[in-house]
Amino acid sequence: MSLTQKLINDGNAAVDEMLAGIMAAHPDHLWRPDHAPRAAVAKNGPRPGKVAIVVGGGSGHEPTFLGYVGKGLADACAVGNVFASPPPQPAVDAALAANGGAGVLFLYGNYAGDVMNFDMASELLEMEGVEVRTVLTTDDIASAPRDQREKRRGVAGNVFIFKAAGAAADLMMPIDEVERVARHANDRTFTMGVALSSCSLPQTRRPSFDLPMGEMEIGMGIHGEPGVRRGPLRTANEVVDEIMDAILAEMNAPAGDRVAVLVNSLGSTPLMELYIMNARVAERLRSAGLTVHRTLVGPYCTSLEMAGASITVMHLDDELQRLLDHPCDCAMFRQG
Amino acid sequence: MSLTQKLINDGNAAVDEMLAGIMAAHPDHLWRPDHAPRAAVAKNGPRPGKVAIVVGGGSGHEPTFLGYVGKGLADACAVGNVFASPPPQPAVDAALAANGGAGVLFLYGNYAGDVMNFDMASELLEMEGVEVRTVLTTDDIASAPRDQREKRRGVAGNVFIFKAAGAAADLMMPIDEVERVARHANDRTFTMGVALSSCSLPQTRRPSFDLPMGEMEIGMGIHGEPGVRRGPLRTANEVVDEIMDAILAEMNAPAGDRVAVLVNSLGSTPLMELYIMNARVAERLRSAGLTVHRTLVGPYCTSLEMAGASITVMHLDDELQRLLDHPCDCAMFRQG
Amino acid sequence: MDFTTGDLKNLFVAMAARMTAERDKLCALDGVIGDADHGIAMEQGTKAAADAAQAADGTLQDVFNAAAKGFLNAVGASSGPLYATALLRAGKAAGPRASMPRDELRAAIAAMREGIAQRGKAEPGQKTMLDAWAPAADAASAGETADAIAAAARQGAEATRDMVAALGRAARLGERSLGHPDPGAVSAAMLIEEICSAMRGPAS
Amino acid sequence: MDFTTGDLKNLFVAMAARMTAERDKLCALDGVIGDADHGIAMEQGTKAAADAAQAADGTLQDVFNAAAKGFLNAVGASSGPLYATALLRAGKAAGPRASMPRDELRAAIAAMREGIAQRGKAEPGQKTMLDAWAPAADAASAGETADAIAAAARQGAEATRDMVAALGRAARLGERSLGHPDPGAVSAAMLIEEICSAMRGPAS
Ligand SMILES: Nc1ncnc2c1ncn2[C@@H]1O[C@H](COP(=O)(O)OP(=O)(O)O)[C@@H](O)[C@H]1O
Ligand SMILES: Nc1ncnc2c1ncn2[C@@H]1O[C@H](COP(=O)(O)OP(=O)(O)O)[C@@H](O)[C@H]1O
Ligand SMILES: [Mg+2]
Ligand SMILES: [Mg+2]
Ligand SMILES: [Mg+2]
Ligand SMILES: [Mg+2]
Repeated sequence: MSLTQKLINDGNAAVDEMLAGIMAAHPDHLWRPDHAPRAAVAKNGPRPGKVAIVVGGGSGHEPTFLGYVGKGLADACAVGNVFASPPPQPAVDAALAANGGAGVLFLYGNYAGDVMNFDMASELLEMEGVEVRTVLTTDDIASAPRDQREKRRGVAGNVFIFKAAGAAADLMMPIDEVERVARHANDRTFTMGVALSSCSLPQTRRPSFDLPMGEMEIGMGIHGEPGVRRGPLRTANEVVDEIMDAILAEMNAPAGDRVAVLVNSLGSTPLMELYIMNARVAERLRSAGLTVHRTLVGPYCTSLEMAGASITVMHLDDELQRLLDHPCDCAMFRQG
Repeated sequence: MSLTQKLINDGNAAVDEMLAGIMAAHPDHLWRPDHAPRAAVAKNGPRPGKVAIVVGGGSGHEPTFLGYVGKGLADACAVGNVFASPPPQPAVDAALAANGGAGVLFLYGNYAGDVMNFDMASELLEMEGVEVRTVLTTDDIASAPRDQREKRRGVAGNVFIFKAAGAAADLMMPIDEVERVARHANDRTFTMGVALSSCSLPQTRRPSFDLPMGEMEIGMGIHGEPGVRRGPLRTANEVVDEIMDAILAEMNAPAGDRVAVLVNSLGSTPLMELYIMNARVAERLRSAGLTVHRTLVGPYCTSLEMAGASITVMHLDDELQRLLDHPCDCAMFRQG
Repeated sequence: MDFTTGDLKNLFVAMAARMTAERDKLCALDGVIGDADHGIAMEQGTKAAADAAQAADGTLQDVFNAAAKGFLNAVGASSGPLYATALLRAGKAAGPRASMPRDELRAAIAAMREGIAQRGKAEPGQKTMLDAWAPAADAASAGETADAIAAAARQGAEATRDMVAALGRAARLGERSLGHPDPGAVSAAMLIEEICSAMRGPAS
Repeated sequence: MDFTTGDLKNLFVAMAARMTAERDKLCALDGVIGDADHGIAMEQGTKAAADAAQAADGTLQDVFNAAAKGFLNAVGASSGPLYATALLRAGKAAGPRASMPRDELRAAIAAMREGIAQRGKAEPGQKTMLDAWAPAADAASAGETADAIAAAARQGAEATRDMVAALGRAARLGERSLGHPDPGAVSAAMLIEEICSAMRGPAS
């Protein structure tokens, strides 16, 4: 079988070369501490008295996580290998570089590997006298039943959750408050996705899984992990309806409430398809009596070149709405 | 042969459904005149005394063209079918909606179909007493020899050229000046791309062309038109070197000059690969003695789900640099 | 039996049916040297032309004009302005009449060729649809039979295989365009076949 | 003949060679119920462990510690903390000695199992690498032969086929994880084979 088509040099060097290219492109937004090539820190943002938001995870989800480092959002990021949690050291380096003396919030998706590595980083930081809190994102409603929310994965909802927590920290809220906001944002954020093709790792350049033409994987994660079930590929409206049925049931929002929406590409699904989906998402929310306060559409949280999409809905309240509206200026995301 | 995997409803309705989804997502940025569903106009931007920048072309290149409509950039856009120039009417509608009495600049890529349709629109507008100028973008250096620059295609360089002209208009320059800026920006913008896979139209859902694994198409357009030649797929650095050799030779910039760079995905090539390419682009520019003033990396001008990438370099002078730095606020692109 | 506005409306319906049937073939031809959408443009354009013609009242010219506008607005692309201009010219040739002798469809073919050449700033030999329309128009103007006109169009389309494109998307391909017929010329020959079939009179 | 720091360094080299050879197979297994990268993690981790071990001076414990740190920093992921903790525990078991009786590799296996169970908060039966390490450690603690320990590990890995995953990525699959072996258990059995082979003494 031939290798998948990629513009890379050496699969093992892909993450480090990507980082070099990111630093070359965004010198006004990002820097890396000496001797910590896998930690990226916001040029603007971290400051004395401010809680440091440190995000991170495996590579291959760009612009998540690096792209959300910047003023008003995350302060620093620990970068792992492709689909692999970073080891503790970059998380420690990122936290120390961003630390403003008001505590550090580790905020990342709920995966076994990330939890083990970030927990080790927390222990190391606490040994250095840095106060560390951890909030895991668990927005993927397809990844565990409702009564086991804490077992769910964190996926594209990261964008809204990071945004809310980042704004809270930028507003100089104390660590207790920032942690509360992050948990609250996570509690009110719901995502579900479908995959239409596999991705392939740069090291192997083989499809991570087989997905025959004409089929889709429902409840797909963002690492090529299988979803809940496989079924025939259906129309955009049918797919949106299945996802929105699930999200609306979970969210259980009374008519009149406001939401934020993210229609996200898993990689190779183009904007045309995402906007076709969004037309239906908007229709479904309207008929549920909900007001869309903000819509993001595009590749915000990806799985390399996987085809597919996810829909995220954040159930807003006044606080979350204000935090989402707060300006931010990151290498790959700007607002306000 | 089975159909390509797409999240759509009906191929023939794809463009109109996409537009519905765009309008639902970006009500603060875009509106459509009644009875002109294929014309999108900036909510903020067009105003009395300001030259109206009207861009347009086929669909399937999102965020080009619609995404660049907004304050500080284009004022309106005419939307065609997939890979098909819009007919004259939406261009007329877009121009009339954006017209501030200071003239209209039609600014679009050089394709036979677009030229015929926009020229018909110009005639119709002139009959209504609206002054119309036209500037064609011709940045694709692979599409004709250097001495036939006027025959070249307009591709991802559109982003920089639209940006410069849009800023000039936003600064209330008169139509002669805006036209001059657009031509000047086009003259100094150079793009070349490669494709690693075909795309497929929503109506047929068949690959537009065959590209065997292990090969790439060099000098690819943004509609699936074949490039200059086909060759074995090479490493990112080799591909970048071939493109940069061609661009640097054309651009012929003395050491010490400044440039803007766009490393663009044709659709399914993910950020990881683009940033790996950018690491090499930055290296090549540095060793040519050139300073990178600004770098954009991402899917800025696409061909549906085609895999591949293009590199655009704009050779800056003080004026172009100032215009690129000018703020803009569009549905799919923000700056400043 | 004269060629009436009703016959003209039927001709557009026949063209639309033909383009629907040939859509994927035309897209595949366009995929080789263009952007793979020519079949879609022709299907949508002829369908819109047929619908607009159907809804039109008035003379042959009115019906041609309505069809032109329908084609143009549905399609854009290259085919839109080219065929819209062609149909406007054909309408002018047919004039404000309720019907005309079937023979005068020859003049319509010649007028269409003129419209395309003018709108596209095209000449024969540049590997475009004109390479089917021009020989067909020459045969029509020379008073040849419907069969001969259709054959001239088909041969013209076939001959584009050996041309290097000088206009349109394929012009960027240079020598790589050799060996493949021009999709616009192939669809043109099909449309001309439909016109020639109308020229022969209604199937009895 | 005792097991020296040199032997330990060789063991890490052997593990790295084994993981390089098995990389694609392990990735394919991980692709079915995980994210297809387990072979990469194990290849990179064992290579970094071997390199760090090679560069380390000092006792068995020092070499184990260096390997642990090398593995962890190269990999992260799930395997990184699990094997780093396992290797630190093995180092503690081996202690600050220049060498030890080869038999004491049994204690190292038992220590590694403890480290993994503790770091992963794992129990046998949850379809993880522990399902290879636990039976191997039990066999080792019971004083069984190298062959028997390796066989226990392989059987443990094979038995994960019939388990529903309760930890790690595959836990989200529920019943869909049935019928496929856990990649971490499969690679664990391979590493245990390499340890058992070192336990038998150098090939003469
Ligand atoms: N300037 C021109 N004059 C005449 N015919 C042209 C010209 N440019 C393009 N064509 C014709 O148009 C055809 C392509 O039509 P179509 O695929 O519908 O449009 P597009 O090229 O915009 O995708 C070509 O095959 C060619 O026959
Ligand atoms: N909590 C845990 N305890 C023990 N082993 C685990 C745990 N979580 C995951 N594993 C093991 O890790 C393996 C996956 O490793 P790897 O693919 O390298 O990491 P990741 O899942 O982060 O991609 C699984 O097959 C399983 O054996
Ligand atoms: Mg992984
Ligand atoms: Mg086209
Ligand atoms: Mg075409
Ligand atoms: Mg894995």
